[in-house]
Amino acid sequence: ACAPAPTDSGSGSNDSASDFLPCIVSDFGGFDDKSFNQSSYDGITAASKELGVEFKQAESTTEDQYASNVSSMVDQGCNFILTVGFALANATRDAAQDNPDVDFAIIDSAISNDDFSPLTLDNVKPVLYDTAQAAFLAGYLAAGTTKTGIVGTYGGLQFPSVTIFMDGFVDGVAYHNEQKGTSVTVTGWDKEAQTGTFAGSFDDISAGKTISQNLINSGVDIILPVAGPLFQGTAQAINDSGKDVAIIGVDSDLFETTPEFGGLYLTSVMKQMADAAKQIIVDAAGGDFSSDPYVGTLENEGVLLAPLHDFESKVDPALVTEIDTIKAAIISGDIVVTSDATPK
Amino acid sequence: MLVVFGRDGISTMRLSTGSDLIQLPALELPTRATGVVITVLLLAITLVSSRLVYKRAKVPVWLISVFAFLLLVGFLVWASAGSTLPIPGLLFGSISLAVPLIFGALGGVISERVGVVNIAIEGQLLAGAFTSALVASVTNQPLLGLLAAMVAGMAVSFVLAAFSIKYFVDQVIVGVVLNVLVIGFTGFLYSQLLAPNSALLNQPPKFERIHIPFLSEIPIIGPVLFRQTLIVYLMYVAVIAVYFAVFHTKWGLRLRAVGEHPQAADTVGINVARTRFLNVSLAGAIVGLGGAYFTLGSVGAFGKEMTAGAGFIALAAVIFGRWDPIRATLAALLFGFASNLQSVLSIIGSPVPSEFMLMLPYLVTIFAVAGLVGRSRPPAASGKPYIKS
Amino acid sequence: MKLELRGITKRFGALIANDNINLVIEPGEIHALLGENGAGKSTLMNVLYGLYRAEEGEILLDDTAVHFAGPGDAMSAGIGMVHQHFMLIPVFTVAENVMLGNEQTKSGGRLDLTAARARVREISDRFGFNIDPDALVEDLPVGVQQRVEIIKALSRDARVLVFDEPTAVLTPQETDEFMVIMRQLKEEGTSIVFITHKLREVREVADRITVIRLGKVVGEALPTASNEELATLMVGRAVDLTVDKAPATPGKPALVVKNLTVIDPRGQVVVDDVSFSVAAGEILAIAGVQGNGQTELTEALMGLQPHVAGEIALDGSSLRGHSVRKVLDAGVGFVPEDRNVDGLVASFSIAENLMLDRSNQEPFVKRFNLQLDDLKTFAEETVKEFDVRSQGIETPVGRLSGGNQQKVVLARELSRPLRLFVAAQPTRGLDVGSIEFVHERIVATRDAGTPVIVISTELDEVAALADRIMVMYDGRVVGIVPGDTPRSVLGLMMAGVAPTDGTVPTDGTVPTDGTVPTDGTEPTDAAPTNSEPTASTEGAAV
Amino acid sequence: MSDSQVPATPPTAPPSASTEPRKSDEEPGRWHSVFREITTGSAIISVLAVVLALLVGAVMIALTTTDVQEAAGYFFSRPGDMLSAIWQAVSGAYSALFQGSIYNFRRDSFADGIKPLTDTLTFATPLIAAGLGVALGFRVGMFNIGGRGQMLIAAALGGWVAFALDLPYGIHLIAALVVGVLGGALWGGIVGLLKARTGAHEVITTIMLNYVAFYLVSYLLRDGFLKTPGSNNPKTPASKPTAIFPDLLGSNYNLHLGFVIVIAATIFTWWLLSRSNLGFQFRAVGANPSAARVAGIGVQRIYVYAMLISGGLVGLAGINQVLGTTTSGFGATVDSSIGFDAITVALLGRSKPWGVFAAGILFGAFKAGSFSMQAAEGVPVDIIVVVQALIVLFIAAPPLVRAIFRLPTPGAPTRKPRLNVTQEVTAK
Ligand SMILES: Nc1ncnc2c1ncn2[C@@H]1O[C@H](COP(=O)(O)OP(=O)(O)OP(=O)(O)O)[C@@H](O)[C@H]1O
Ligand SMILES: Nc1ncnc2c1ncn2[C@@H]1O[C@H](COP(=O)(O)OP(=O)(O)OP(=O)(O)O)[C@@H](O)[C@H]1O
Ligand SMILES: [Mg+2]
Ligand SMILES: [Mg+2]
Repeated sequence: ACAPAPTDSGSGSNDSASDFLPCIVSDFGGFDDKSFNQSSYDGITAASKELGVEFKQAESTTEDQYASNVSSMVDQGCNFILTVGFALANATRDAAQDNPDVDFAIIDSAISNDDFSPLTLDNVKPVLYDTAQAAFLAGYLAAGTTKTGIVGTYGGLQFPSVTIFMDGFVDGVAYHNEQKGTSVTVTGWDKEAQTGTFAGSFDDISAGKTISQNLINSGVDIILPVAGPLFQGTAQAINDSGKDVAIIGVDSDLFETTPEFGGLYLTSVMKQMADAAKQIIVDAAGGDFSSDPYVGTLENEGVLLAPLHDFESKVDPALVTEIDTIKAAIISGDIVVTSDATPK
Repeated sequence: MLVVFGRDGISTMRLSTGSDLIQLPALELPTRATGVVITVLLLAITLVSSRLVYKRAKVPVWLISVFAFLLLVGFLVWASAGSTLPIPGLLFGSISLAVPLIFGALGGVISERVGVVNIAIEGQLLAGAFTSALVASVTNQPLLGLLAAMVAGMAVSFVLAAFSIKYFVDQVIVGVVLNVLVIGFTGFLYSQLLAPNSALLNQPPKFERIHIPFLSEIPIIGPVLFRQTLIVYLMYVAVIAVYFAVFHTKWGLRLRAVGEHPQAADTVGINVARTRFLNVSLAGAIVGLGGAYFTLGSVGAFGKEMTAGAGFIALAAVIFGRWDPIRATLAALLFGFASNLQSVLSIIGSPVPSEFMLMLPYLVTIFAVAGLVGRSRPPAASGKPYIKS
Repeated sequence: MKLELRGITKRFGALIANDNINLVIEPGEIHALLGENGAGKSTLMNVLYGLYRAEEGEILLDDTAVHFAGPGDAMSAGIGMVHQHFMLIPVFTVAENVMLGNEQTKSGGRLDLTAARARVREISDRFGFNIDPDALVEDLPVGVQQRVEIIKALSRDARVLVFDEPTAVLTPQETDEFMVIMRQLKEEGTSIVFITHKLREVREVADRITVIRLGKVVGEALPTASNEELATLMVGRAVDLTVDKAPATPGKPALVVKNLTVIDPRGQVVVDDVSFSVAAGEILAIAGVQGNGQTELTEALMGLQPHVAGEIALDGSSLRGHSVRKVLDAGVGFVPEDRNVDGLVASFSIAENLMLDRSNQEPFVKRFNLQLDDLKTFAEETVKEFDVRSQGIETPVGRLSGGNQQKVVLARELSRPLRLFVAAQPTRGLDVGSIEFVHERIVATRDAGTPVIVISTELDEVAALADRIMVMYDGRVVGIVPGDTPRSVLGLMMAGVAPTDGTVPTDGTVPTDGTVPTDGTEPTDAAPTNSEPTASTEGAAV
Repeated sequence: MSDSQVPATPPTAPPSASTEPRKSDEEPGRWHSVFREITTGSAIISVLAVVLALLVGAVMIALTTTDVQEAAGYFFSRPGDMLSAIWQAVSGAYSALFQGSIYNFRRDSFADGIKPLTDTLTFATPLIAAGLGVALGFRVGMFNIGGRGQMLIAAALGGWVAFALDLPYGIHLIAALVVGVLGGALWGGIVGLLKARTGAHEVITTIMLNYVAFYLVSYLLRDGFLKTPGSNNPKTPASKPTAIFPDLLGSNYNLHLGFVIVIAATIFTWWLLSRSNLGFQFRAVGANPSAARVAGIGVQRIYVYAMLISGGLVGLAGINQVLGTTTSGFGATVDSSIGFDAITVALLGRSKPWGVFAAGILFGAFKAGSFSMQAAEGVPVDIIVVVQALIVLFIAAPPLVRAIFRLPTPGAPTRKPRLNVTQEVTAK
């Protein structure tokens, strides 16, 4: 508390860009959900730092707040509003229609009319991810790495943005079985029947732990938790079990974001939301906003597999090469990864 | 039912974990045959008890228990047709899920027994979880975290006590509001303080598992009960201590007297307000321990609203357990078991949609309360302020 | 020990409950406190016991001033109190209740229940109580609970004992035994303050009498004073202590009960094959020690008991198995035994309580709407008629005194057309003035041609009201005898001894059918003899 | 209470209303008691309670604002900076609260400026409806924590009518409304039935049924009749325009017919509780079930009726969301935790219909104001939650507020305290 007081002149920073005001509205989970809200928030933070502008934020805690949060952002004079999650699609659409001079981008969703027909608006950019592609690679990697021959996954709630990971993962494992004649099984998700194991929430970390314990008990040695912060429960379950079990993270590279469990991450299935969000905002500030949907794929590196980090030495380099080949095949369209949940 | 929907195959029950000294062979049961046997037994019991009911005699509790047990075994065998059910894992997970519920329920029992309705269990758990994570991270001492959790639970209780005992505010109001308040405060501090500095403030050291010599080698129950963390052992102690104290000590006698008939307690020289104050605070401390379990015993970091309604389930366990520490513990265990069972079943592959599996523990509780417990009588003065002239 | 209260003044808000009261209790005396409901007796005693703190005045024990911060202090100074409303924990055992606040513990802080049991047995033997220390208090009859209270006080070696209306819930035998105990205590040197509304008891046992009215001492009296003198002193006006009652003119049997058996939720037979009938215009009193099936009998009549066998017919149509609603609609008026629990909703206003059992029909309800204006008019008239003293019909009944609360119940039941009136313990805890009023109303109901059943454990009341008396013991009818049967016979019957040598009919179940009791002048004789289809002969044997 | 000094006045009398929130003696003398509350300073207490809570909120706001934190860094060299930073943060936040919930001075016309007030009423609508349901339960002696489940079922069933059926204007709306209310009633009725039949405690069953409803609706959204054809998102289609509550003040304002319906519901609940015979029986059962039974009231049946109506009112909140607020399709969290907020609203309104109405509007104002507070000043939502909770707490404890502001305790207590509010031992 004894630091010298700043001089007044510097406080305004560069006024040139300051009439651009980017804003963000979260889904519930909030900006520290260690998941897509947080990634998007990181994106807008990075963008505003680069642009040297302030930004405004609103967290939604309940479903009836979406519309008001978005419209109060409009009231605040935001020029660009980033909304996070499919749940905000209609709120975004309505606000966009009422305020044609404000630009919007929505993470993980397209927008549609009330009769579900797809809708494009000049001032809304949907940001979508074909996550199954990256999850496919993760599945292949897991199948090639597992020692017990059983890999597992579970979700928070059965949402498409969750099951798309699980679908890709299952297909990747199946592809490995097909190619290598292995018989690795996936516990926790049945792609055909679309049934599986879910924690029932995205906050109950201990539920994540319990499920993971049960997965480990049934012989699983690689787990893909698709449930926001619940992966922390998985990590604890692994530590408690004393067994050699690995986690595959989702959304961001968990090795970077939650380093305390570093040794457990085989890899992460990343959706590069922060990068995308940042880029879109910077573009918008420069007057280059476009409403064309952005679809993150392996090709444009919107989705990708994180580095192996600590597992580098433990994974067969041949497997890594195969994965690169598969990646190329997916990009070229030789392998088509499908999921009911793939954005259309 | 089991016969009708009989599934063919072998149901395997794994009874030992890999690290047990005494390895029990896995139990392999032919699904259909076991189903038939159990159904016959169940029918027999039903017949016997309906005759008893007809004769206006009471159906003995053990018979009901045997019935419930057989039903459960039958269900497990049916559900695990063609796959393996790890029994120790199933039970271990049940306990893990039940630990915070049990602490919560114990606190609830004490508080209601002394005449103060404790709707604020959820808040006490959450406060305990938050504080223990923070303190243990900063000091790097899980024990201090535990202590801090007790203090935090007590602090919440203290507000409950002060408002309801000193200012005669409706206890339900205070409880409900306290939950909201704690959710708000911890959420606020989490996003302002813990999340930005998580390496420093939200990485508490966890308690290690302690294997108790000999006991932990008992088949089935050893790995389940005696390879736990300190908090779980504390829970065993707490259950027994609370039971003993409530029913066999001077403290408990006075506590119950105040909760049943405060004026009568007053007339024999017991200070009603003080007794309530102390015990409500104590209850908060116990619930706080349950909160610490989330962060120091189970998942190792605080997360927003991480108690996810456990306090309300604990409240249900208090009522379900008829304000008795042992019964409330059993109720919490039943809930833990049902929750874990659904997760195990969904993992070994259940054809039922996940949402219906997730409903299971709640439906089980409703059936248990409606079918087995029925009407229960709370402590007579619970929820009522005592106003002296 | 000598006890002196000097200038005690206690206010509740604006109300002065005790106004400069002076009272001296000499060592080893029984000092009776008399006063009508709300006079301030209990308040004074609560001040003495440290439960209330007086605004003014002081308490002296053996001429030294003492300060009690709470009952604990009073107890350790040697004061014990048996409260008007029992201060027992229903779900505790006798031993636990007795030891509460005064616990002995063994190693490890365990309660020493053995010592407590021994203590209970010791005291209970001393007075011949015969109490099981391990019985749950809620399972005990009130009379026994009363003894538990006494044991509780004595177990702490009280040298001044306050009894606040201990006899209100006791049977005559129990009352007599209680007086013996009081004398015994007095012999042992204990000073006793005895509060009661029953003048007979006062004159029998008290050494001195102080009368309180409206919070002030209005006089002292000696036990030799007459009932009338005491009553006048208490109430401030002359009270008619005997009920003016013309001989009954019974009509046809209106209520006919045959072979009624009631099984309680625990599976016990609590009313066992009971048969009797009540004629229009007569009062049948059902006497008996509390807990011998009278309560369940009335509940069975009202449709409040689930397992009932036998027949109940009112004016020829069956009532058995009907809901309470239907029984009430059939014209049965009911004054329950415990007005606080079953009779009144304390937080409701007088007016609302007056319509409580007519909550679904005219005149107070029309097409789901409460008719508040009608209710208001009705309530104002009724309150005037029944002399309910209050600040208005909107006063919550919880704020009325016991006597006025009872009047509200009576007013409600008697202000609709009745074909049967059942009143259980209609004057429990009331002062003489209120009793007089209640009795008058019951007799007036009879005289209007309504059959009346009065359940009472109070022999004075039974004697004052009954045209015929049915005595119950252990769920059965011991006998049905004329209204003027001597107390001694009734007392024996209440202990289960059936009357012998023809003083009463052994098949007295249906006396109106003309079986002539041999005991002279029963009003029942005048009953017409044609109405009883079957003369039942069972039911009277013990 | 242990000093031997004799106090001149009896120990503080509890304010009658706060110790007896479920008592029934208010209706006839309502205006009288309103008058009395104002004259004895109850209204002042409420105002002060709000002030107190806002003060605590102010401290939290000050702590979180970066400007303040920065200024604290050089507090000793220039303390004024910090103070002014605090002042700016706090006054900014609260003026945003005001402008978001009552009147926005920055707008040009009155018509625009008053929009926040209409938003307040819009947000208050479901809170009032659900609060009435919970309050009704309280009056019958039942604690309905099942608002979440009842709202969800109401929204699911009524919502289905609203998006799946094609019906003419008016009829469609009424059908959806009725089905929604019936859905809530059904879910509440189960609780009543279980209590009446088996004695199962409603606290347990309502909590459990919340979860059951949540998972049920989640399933239906994913794979059942609530699923949007052609979309994978667990969200229903939008309600058809024929079923949507018309706007009350034109399309510029969000306020819709739901508010009028809720006023009607408040009147209905008031009528039910204090003017109808069923309500009379409700109150009797709530205050003394055994006396009610002896007076011929079917207590078990009353439990069922009460939960049906309570659930129906909460269901009204649920269907209001679907037809009025989130008309473009809803998910499994459409209840927006209103079921829980309703408990606080009911308690703050002392379980009286118009009290609930007022409390609902207060909470609606907080909700409406919180958006601009968050958006304009970056005040974390949690602070608003804390402030709300504190207000309730302080309003419920007038002696505390008096003590803090050193107000005199009101003269002679209007109602004498009972020695013991607990029941007396029943002699039997
Ligand atoms: N706790 C209390 N609060 C307010 N007023 C009270 C309280 N207790 C008693 N009173 C008032 O004090 C007066 C005296 O009551 P008290 O109970 O002492 O009467 P009592 O003489 O014992 O009557 P009873 O014969 O009916 O027992 C009554 O008028 C009553 O209204
Ligand atoms: N909250 C209250 N406000 C005002 N007066 C009260 C209150 N509670 C009790 N009283 C008064 O206290 C007095 C004593 O109460 P209590 O319950 O002992 O009645 P009681 O007259 O003794 O009845 P009973 O003789 O039937 O036992 C009553 O006269 C009643 O008016
Ligand atoms: Mg008295
Ligand atoms: Mg009395």
